[in-house]
Amino acid sequence: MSAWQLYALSGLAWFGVGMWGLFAHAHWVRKILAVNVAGSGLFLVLAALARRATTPAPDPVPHALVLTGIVVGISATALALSVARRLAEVEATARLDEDATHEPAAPPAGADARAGGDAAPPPAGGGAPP
Amino acid sequence: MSAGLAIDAALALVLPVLAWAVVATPDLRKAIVLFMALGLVAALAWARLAAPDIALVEAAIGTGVTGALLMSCVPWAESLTPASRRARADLALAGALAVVACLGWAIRALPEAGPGLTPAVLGALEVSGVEHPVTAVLLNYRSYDTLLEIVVLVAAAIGIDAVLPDDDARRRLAPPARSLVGVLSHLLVPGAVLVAGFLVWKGAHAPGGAFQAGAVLAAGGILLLFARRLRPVPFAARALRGALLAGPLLFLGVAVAPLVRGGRLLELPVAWAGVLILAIETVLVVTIAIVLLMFFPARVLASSRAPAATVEDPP
Amino acid sequence: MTALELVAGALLCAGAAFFLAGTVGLLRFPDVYTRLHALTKADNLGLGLIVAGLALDAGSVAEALQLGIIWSLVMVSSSLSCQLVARAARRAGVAPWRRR
Amino acid sequence: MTEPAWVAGVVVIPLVGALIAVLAGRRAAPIAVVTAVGAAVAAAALVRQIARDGVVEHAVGGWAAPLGIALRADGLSALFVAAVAVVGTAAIVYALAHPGTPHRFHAAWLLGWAGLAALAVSADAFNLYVALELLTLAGATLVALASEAAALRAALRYILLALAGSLAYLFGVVLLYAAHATLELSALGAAVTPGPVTAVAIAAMVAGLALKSALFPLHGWLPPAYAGAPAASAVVLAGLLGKASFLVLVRLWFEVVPPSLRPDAGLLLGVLGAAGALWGAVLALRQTRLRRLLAYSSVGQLGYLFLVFPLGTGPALAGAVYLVLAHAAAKAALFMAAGSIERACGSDELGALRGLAPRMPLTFLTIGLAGLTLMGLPPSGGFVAKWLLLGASLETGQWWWAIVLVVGGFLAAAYVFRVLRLAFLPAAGAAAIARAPRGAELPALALALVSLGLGLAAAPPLALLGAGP
Repeated sequence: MSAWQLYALSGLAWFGVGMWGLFAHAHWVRKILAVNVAGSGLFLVLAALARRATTPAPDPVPHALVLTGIVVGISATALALSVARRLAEVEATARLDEDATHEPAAPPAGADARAGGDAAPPPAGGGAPP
Repeated sequence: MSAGLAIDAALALVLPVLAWAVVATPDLRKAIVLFMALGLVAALAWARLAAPDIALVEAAIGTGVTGALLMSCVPWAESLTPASRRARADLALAGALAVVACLGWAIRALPEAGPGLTPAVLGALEVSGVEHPVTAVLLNYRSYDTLLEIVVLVAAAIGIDAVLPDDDARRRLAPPARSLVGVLSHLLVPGAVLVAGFLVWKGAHAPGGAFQAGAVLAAGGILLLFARRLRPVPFAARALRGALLAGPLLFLGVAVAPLVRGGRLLELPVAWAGVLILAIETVLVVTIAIVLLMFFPARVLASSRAPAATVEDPP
Repeated sequence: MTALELVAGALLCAGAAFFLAGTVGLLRFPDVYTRLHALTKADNLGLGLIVAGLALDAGSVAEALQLGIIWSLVMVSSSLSCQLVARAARRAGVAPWRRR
Repeated sequence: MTEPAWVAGVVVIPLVGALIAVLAGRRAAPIAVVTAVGAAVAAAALVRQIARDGVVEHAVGGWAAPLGIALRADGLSALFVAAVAVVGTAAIVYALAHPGTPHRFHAAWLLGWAGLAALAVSADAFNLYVALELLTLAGATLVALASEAAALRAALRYILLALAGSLAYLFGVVLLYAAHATLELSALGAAVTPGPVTAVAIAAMVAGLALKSALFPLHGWLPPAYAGAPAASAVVLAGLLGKASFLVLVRLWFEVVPPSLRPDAGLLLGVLGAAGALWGAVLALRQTRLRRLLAYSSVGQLGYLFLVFPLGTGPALAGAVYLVLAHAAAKAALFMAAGSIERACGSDELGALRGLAPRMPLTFLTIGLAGLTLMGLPPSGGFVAKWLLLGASLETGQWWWAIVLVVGGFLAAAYVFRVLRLAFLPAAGAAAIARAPRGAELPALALALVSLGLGLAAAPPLALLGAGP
């Protein structure tokens, strides 16, 4: 059981935990967190396999691949989190409109939707964002 | 050597357990803190695997920027309706175990010693214009991957701008207040800029490079953003977009130039390779820093209660 | 084992002891404020000792200075973040622990 | 001056166009048009070059294969790049004419275009991973441009499942690299020997790509994404981006997977594809909204594509690739038509279609012509593709795939005529409709005619495919 196999199997377990989290959780942000965990696990496996090189220095190509992978990973994560944030705002605005329709007499008393209801509700139809 | 193996064994054991803790903790805030801890322990593992480049990027981007990004999501995360009504935890567990078993079987079946491409990389190192093999792979042998990866970063920036247009959120930011984060930024940001420059320069002959430097620069920027010293520049501002696209456009220019003379895409002339790589990396640092900063749009700062803001943010 | 290595070893052990103390403090102290004490003070000093020990047998003076910079950066950020966490806890209404 | 390296130009032109479109911000439309024309010229030149000298190789950075990244353009990649150019240009014209399209569509779509071109000509396993991720981000942005809750949820599901698929694919790449120290596809194909590493790596890559191309049990994310996205986004998503993972799977299957693994794995993919074809068609029949009907039709048509794996190379591969081209044009035309209808009468409920044909003749002519390809009726491109697949299944004695093709064709006819029947019924009340802009209906008709043209002038493209693997 050489050092690289230790890390490779550890990274594999880490990847498995991340994949489990992605499909087991129902909450969007937990799923995004789990995908990040899975990605890091996979990169550990890749770097561990690079350590099998008989030369003192490990194989540099997998290192470059891991660097590329981490940057690609955070780009996808950032976009996913932004979409989730926008979804939270749209849902909060929808909830506000619902409250407004239920008690038309009393305007929603300073219902500061915690998720920042500051965004002007998107204009109906068309789908052009504000 | 057994002491080294003991450390490796300990790290190899801690990582999956910590990963399980991150994924299984019910409280989101605690999960994110554990995620950052996981990233830092992973940086240790990278160091043990003689991968200093990855340790730097993992700590800076994988833990720092991703952690800050996730933490900025906590205020609105609870209000999000879940994706599916019943989480299929048991089915997912069975699936994950099966996948891990198969992949583990394959990993065990891999030959013990695999030279990989080390001889080829080291063999062509003198012609690559840099001494550090990872930088040579990233910006000369496989520079086409890096070019596409920078385009992926720009795609993320566009996506975030499309999804979270920073229209009115910017005007309602609290005025910069004398705050502790302000003091922290005064002390750390000059250092961050210095380290970023140092990392870019060092990238040619030692672990370092555009990604690590971009992440450190972005960390300084994030600190300024949260200290209200830096007003988030809207994506609509042409200057920001110009600075953002300078890196990819220069990279593309260098890539296309040889095509005109009948050479091949991204074929760096040997004499100029070192200078070109340094020029590309320097401009890429700005691009990477801007994109990483754009992951924190104005509306994130407007609504998240920055702990140090003495005056309450207007709702 | 030259005298230098002996001193370095001693410093490293002392640093490790302080880290251990900080961790035990984290586990045993009742509320967030006392835990912050344990973490910020013990660990910072522990790190200082470890950095001193490493600097002694570091290859060159430049390396030792870099280790010093690391320690100063950690001190700045940990002390300020400790203050921020304490303020955030105070704002969230966490009452400091009192002996009943 | 030697022939310019079109195989690189095909990728670089959309890349430069996309970056300048980002720079232009709100005035991205003219830049998008210029880039589309430039990329179309490059695609045509590449097709001519491939037709003349067969497979074109290009070592990026001047480094030989194991160290550097190899670009390779064969018949399949040239035709797909041409399809991307045709459908992409029509989509940009449609986006300009369709008032509802957000201005950020152009930059996002040009990035997707560059991703598709990079994917079509790349012969490096990790480079394909980066191209797939670029497509994931561009596609998710295209879906998320509509800021309704449904579209945002669809975009989130799209990103997460695409990431899971990419990670599975990447794990396969990691294992193959660890075993053979090369990332170049044909070198991998030569070095690969049946064994645990190969079997697991191929299984991981195939599973990841199947998830990303919405193969039957894993297709849940596709209908909400295509139905929720803005009209112009749905056109490029359904027409082109949906095919990218399948193309990578085809390249992987016929260049890396050892022949001993192909029969049984191929049978599994074939069965799932057949189930997807029938399930997609049945669900399309039961939809009440036009765009969801078309989305499930896409799931169905993708099922036919997966029949290529049990049928093997030769005519079956040519048939599958031809179906990719014909379906790209037809499905893009149908989604354009759906967008125009949605624009005209405010919703794409099938009920609203009643008696619409006389008032929107061009749109329903488009639906009719494009429907031919879905049904696989002569003289459409769909017919040629299904004819080749039918022939291959009978030749290789696997007659059951032929039954799936025929039954699928009937079901497709059912849901196409369901739409057309509604449109030609006498209108109950003369509800006022906003005139769909002529500019939006013409590109749709043009694409429908292209899918028809693929049927009539089938010889040259098929010859080009003959030149392929």
